[in-house]
Amino acid sequence: MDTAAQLPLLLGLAWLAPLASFVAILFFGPRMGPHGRNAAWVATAAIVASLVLSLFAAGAWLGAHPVQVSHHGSGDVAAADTHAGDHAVDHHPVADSVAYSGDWYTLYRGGALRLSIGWYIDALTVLMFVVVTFIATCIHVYASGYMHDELHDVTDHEVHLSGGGHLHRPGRFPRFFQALSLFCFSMLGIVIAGNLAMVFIFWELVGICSWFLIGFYYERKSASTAANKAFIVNRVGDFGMLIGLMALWGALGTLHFADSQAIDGDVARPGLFSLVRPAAGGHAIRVPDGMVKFAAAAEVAKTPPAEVAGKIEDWRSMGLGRWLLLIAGVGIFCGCVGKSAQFPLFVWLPDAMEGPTPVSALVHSATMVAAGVYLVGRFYPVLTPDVLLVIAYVGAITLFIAATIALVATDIKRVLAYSTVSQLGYMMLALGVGGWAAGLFHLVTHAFFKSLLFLCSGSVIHACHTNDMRKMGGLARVMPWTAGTMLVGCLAIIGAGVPFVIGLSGYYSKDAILAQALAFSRANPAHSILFVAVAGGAFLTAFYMFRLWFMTFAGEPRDHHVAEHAHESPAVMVAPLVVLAVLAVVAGWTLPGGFGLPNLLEQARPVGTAEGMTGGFAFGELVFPAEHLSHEGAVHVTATLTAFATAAAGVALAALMYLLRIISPAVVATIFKPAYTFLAGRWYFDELYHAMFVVPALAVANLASGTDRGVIDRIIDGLAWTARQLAGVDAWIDRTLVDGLVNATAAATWNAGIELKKLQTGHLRQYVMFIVVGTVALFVLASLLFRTSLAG
Amino acid sequence: MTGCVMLAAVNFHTMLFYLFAILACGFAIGVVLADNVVRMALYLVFSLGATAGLFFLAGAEFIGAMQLMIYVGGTLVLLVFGVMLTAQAPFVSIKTSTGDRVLAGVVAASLLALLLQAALSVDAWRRPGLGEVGPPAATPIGTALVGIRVDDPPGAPAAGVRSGYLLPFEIVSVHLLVVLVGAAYLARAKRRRTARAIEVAASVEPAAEPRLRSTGAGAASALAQGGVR
Amino acid sequence: MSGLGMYGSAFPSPVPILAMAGGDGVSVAHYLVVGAILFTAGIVCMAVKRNALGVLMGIELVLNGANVNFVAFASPYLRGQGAVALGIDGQVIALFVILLAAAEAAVALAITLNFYNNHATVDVDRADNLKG
Amino acid sequence: MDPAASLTQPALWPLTAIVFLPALVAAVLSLPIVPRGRDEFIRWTTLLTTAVVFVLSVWMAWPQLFGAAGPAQFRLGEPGMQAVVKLPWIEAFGIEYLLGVDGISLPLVVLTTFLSMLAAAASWPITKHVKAYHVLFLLLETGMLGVFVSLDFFLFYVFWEVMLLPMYFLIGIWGGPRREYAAIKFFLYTLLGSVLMLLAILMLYFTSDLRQLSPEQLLASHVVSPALDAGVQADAVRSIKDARAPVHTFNLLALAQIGQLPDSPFAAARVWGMSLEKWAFLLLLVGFVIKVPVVPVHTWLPDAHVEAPTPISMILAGILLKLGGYGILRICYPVCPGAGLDFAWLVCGLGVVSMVYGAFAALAQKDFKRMVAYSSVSHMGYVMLGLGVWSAVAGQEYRWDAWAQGVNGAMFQMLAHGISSAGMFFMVGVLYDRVHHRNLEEFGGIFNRMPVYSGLAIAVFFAGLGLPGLCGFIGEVLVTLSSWNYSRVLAVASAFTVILTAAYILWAIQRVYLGAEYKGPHGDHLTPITPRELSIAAPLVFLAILFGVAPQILFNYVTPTVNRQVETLADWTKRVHDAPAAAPAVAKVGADSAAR
Repeated sequence: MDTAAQLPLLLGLAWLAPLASFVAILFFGPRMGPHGRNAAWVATAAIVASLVLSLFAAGAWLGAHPVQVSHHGSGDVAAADTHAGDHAVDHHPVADSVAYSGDWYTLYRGGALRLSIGWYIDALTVLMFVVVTFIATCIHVYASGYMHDELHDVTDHEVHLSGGGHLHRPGRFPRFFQALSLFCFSMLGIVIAGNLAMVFIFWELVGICSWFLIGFYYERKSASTAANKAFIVNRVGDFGMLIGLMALWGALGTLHFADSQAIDGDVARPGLFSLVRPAAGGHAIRVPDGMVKFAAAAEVAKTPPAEVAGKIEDWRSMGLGRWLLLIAGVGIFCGCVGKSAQFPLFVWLPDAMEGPTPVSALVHSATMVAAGVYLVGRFYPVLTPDVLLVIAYVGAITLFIAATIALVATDIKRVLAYSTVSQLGYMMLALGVGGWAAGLFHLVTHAFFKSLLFLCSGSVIHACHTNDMRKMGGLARVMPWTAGTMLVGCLAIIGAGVPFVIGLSGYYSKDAILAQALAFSRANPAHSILFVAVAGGAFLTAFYMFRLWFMTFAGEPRDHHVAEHAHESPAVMVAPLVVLAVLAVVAGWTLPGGFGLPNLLEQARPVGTAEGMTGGFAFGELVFPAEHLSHEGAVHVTATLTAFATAAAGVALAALMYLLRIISPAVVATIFKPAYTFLAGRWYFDELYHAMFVVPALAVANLASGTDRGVIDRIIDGLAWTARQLAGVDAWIDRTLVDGLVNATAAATWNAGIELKKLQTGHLRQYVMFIVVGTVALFVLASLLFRTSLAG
Repeated sequence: MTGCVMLAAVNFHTMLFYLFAILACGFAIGVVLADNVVRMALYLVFSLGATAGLFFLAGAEFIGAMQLMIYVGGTLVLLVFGVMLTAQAPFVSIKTSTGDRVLAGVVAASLLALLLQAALSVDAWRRPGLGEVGPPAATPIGTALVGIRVDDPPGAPAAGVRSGYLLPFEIVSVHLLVVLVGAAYLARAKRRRTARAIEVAASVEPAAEPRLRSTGAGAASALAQGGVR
Repeated sequence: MSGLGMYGSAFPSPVPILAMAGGDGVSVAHYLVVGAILFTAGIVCMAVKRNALGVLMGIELVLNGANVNFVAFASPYLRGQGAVALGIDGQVIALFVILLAAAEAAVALAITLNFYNNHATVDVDRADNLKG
Repeated sequence: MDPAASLTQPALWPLTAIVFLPALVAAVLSLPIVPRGRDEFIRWTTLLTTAVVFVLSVWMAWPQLFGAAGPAQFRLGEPGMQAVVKLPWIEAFGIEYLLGVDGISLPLVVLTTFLSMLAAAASWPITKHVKAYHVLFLLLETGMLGVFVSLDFFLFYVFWEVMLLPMYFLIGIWGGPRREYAAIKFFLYTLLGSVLMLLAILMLYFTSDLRQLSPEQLLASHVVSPALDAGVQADAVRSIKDARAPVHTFNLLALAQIGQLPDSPFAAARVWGMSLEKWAFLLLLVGFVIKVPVVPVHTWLPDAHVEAPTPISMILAGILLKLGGYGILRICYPVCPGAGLDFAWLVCGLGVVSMVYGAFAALAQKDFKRMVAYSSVSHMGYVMLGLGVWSAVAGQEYRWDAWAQGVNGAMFQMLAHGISSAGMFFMVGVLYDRVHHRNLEEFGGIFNRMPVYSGLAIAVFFAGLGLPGLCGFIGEVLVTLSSWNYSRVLAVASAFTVILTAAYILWAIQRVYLGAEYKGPHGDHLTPITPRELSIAAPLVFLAILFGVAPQILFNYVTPTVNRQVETLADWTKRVHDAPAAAPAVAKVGADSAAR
């Protein structure tokens, strides 16, 4: 079986295995052992199967496409140099970025339009499969320990019933794994998706899984509200995404990434990538014909059909359609903003920590929220310079805001949540400044260390039964494994390492981002703020991560009640920590021989993005330096040193404040009270949105409802009332005039009868008189009138 | 001059006619003027008898005979019986008010004027006839009554299409029978109410009358309400 | 009316009725005059008599007056030359009338007796039960 | 047509049985031989009848399930009218008993029979005047089915009215506290629509002239039955062509053919300065959109729904609302294509306004059922939008596939909404039967009390939310995607609705199902779902998932017909509407025909 046929099969099975688990647990969950204990095994088995299949797929991939030694390895400056030379002539041979695509089945087909479920598999897909299934496996194992409370009846201390006391409910262990399986299925669906429509489908599905998981403790109002908030805010992003989809679909008639094969009697059609970056133009980005025609509809209408094709170039050069492409890119990015919790839609992610900690680790740090980044990476060929700049700035703003909030957060999971937001901002920024590989590299490494951090925090919460860091402290003694692995995570996230020698995974990915940001800033001095943001973000990251670690594990216990009950977590929870810690260390390494994530990613690099890009019309001329250039000495060294310096500074400051307590945090907070309050209030985004969107929306809703009742119904009722009044008038006319006339006639007849009755005297003699008089009168009348003789 | 004319015109037939005419008219007026019912009956007999004479003069001997037999002989006997049966003192003569009489007189006068005018307005009617009395007409009448016409009916279209009076005759016969039966039924002796009983009934009756009236008024008001509804 | 005027101018006479009847024998008109008088007398009789039997007698008079007319029209002797008499048709009708009068008299008498039995009177003015 | 031959039409008895069996049973039930007290018997009879009708319709739609396909059964993939039944009815006016199904009507017929069956099963809690209720219910089913299968405009109208009256009584007698108000409102609204529709029917009838059609068109539109011998056909065609006076028709197919002629008499005739085509279109549109309903003629819907008993709400939302969309698709556009093109903005605009307005209004509701009712307004807005973009023309490119996508999406949305809204109303009804209130603020914690029910309910509500994998998604996304080519503003507005939809549905779910404890009265009545209720809810959920995962099941039926109709009309646009050279000629011919 060749790779093209093998990979969809393997990955497809890997994708569907969690679905099978979901269905099984849905129907048989409560019957799986006591309290559904075995549901964990079913789900874990499924995800392990996925992992194994993904690994097989990875093996098949690597067998067919071995990672080349001399690519732009992150640490290999010389190799990058030598490679840079031949780039001018070498237009990246097709083999360089292999992708397999195809459709499994069609949802809708009408004419040339087709919506289908299909696959698009390249190195990135395979990598993401491995990463997602691996982390998911770890978290499944972890969760089977963490969620053991749900195996028996639970008393939820956070829910206060109206009658006093706390909620007592049966556990729902299977339901957790059911949702987790569905989530894995959906997430893998996004990864394998062969077209944007399928992405959108699974996009929504992960959203609803997230809703289920955040709202797992749905008895808590905060949890269900957070779940709703997450979904609705995501829908705001999807609103933009839909617009992007419409812009693409309306103009191009396809949402497939790659060219589609001729199936079902349908002809082969170019996909989005080759439409936007046609091979004929050296894979340079340009506005596709469809969009040009769409934008030039007025012109097209005036042009004879035969001449349209010839004029497209003219219209393109006039800039027609580029706005459409911009809208498409920004629209799709809006979806990513929602899903990846970027500014301005990041408000849902901290609240999403209402879910169980394994969920936070898997869904809200490592995978689902990374889906936005993944999609930007996947969709990268279609993004124009302007869109990339938007992405970069959104990322920068996000990373700064989130990091500042994380500085003052005291809930251990919220710190990590804001850290996640911030790191996602990093990735977005990296992608936005042209660092395709850097951004996705960071996505992978971040997935490892962030899930590790979350699991560690879960371990801590599990031990302390509180999220509040102010009640912790000194836990390193009772929880050495947790403390150690968490330290590894913290070091990884701040990008610790020995400059130019070796480092944790974060060291490599963050370095790459800094380097690219620096290169971009140098190429576009107007946007050098981006590099400042990255560097400052690195400092802040280091500070708040070590603030967290010091507050939690170092020093003396602040709350003895908490400290006394603290204990190391069971092995089933610690084992995943260790595994993830190892990966958090080594994930960034490039083995001798070139095998490593960066080079693997390079295989998936979209054609045409390696050379860098210039262009842009909305925000001025932009220059995106080729990513491999950032590995050149000048940039690289500066970036690495900056990263090291900022991280070190951050750690040092944290140590001064929280470990050595030379600087009192309280004093600092007092000095910068307005700033502190502002940050502790999380920049008041929730309040702002509530006032800006929720309140007006409800007001409009009430207005609409009120219009129905107060205006439309009143008009209708008024009409009905008018009709009734008219009917009343009519009835009055009937009664008084018509009936009156009738009655008057009747009365007249009656009265006449009464009067004539008097003639009916009953006196025979009078009757005789009447007869005679009548006869005489008749004769007289007849003779008068007819003037004839009476007889004859 | 006038007297001469009259005298010249007088012959036996004419004289008899005038005699009977005056008798008939006179006794008829007598019936009108008489107050006593017995006298009225007597005058009526005379009047009818005189009329029978007129019939004879007109050549309708059979009718005249019938007039005498049936009317004078039958009907009046009946009337006289009636007079006798009811001829208790208060009822023998019931006075009519003068006003009624005057009114009746005026009306009757106008009616008479009308009739006379009609009788005299046709020229042909004033032409005297042959003045001869033909053979008795009893035979043709008799045959006509059994369906055979031996005379020439006026305006008969052709010989052979002659219809008699068999059917009317039969109808009249049956009619008479029915009448007799009916008369017998009506006049049969029922529970005889005394004057006392009648007084009681009369005192009760007014009580019933208002009820009837009110029912009528009720119906009227119901009708009016129905109209309103 | 016109006939009357015309005739009056042709035959001036101080006794109009006799003059109208003509001098040369009895004509239909004479009989008609008698019938009219009888008829009118009957009518007046019906109109003024309060005694039910008197009314009945008035009816007889009326019928009789009518009969006179029928007989007169039936008689071929009373008509002028060329005039067509009713012949026995008139006589037969008169006969029927007589019969009817007899029947009517019988029934009327029965009614009267009944009335008398019920009301102890024969005063038709008391017979106002059918008053409207 | 030879009467003997006409009675042997293969589809005569199946189609007639589908339509009239309920009425027949209703007639029998209404006889005094059925004692009034035997409620169980009446209920079972009704359920059995609806089930038989459902099986019959499935037999027609899915012959493979029953073995080889007969001539009366539906042949998948053929776009044209199938199983046509043609009998003369009122010959003086050319009114016929003309029935038939195609890819547009057949799925709706099956939906109707299916939902009627479920609604009959959901009628068990009805205890008042059981006999009368079921008689009216069956009559209602006949009316609905008749509307979907009749191809004669007059017959269509008759069924349309037949449907109206039982509904009035079903709401007005078995409804809630304000039932009379709601019933009269419903009746007046729809009656207004009916009257306008009748006006349009007569306008079209008296303007139509069959002589303008070619023999092929006469055959295609079943004016002359294609089943006849060639000779008889020729005679029939000749008798029409040789007629001295215009030959009017109520035949919908023929009216569509006439309406699409280059010298369409509808377009030529003018009434008060506007073409008769436009008048007819507007009148019909008003009649249909009242049924859909769209803002601002929608206010009967919340009241009717809130007051109607649960099964009637299911029918009302699941089927009755579809009649409007069906009418627009089947009648408005094919018969009055020019007006459809000119008034596309109106249809689309009404659709989008309904979507947004309905969603906002749903957000504000405190009454559970009222919220669901407003969600229907919002969802049916998608149908209107999808039908409206039909007329979109991009430049000189007649991209019929983009239009077809909208129409297919609208059709799918109708069917999906039939499933999901019926399900939603049923789910509300299940709660109402237990606690006798619908105040959203007084629920909560139902999930813990009734887990199976809540799971199904949430699935159904998610289908309404348009979640992928459930039936609501496909229609919405197809319609939304297709709207971009027509109007960017409307497209954005329609995309915006997804936020509101999520908001009001999730908020409702949170308030009703989630939470710690039940806040309202009669909490002890919250018993788990009964097997009867489960047997109603489960098929709905199953179908919601099935159609969401495998929409082709429906598209296999819908797409061929819709695509051909759209292609025809796209061709019409190119050929007639936008042909600049032909325009004066058309006007001239039109004037001539009008003069004739």
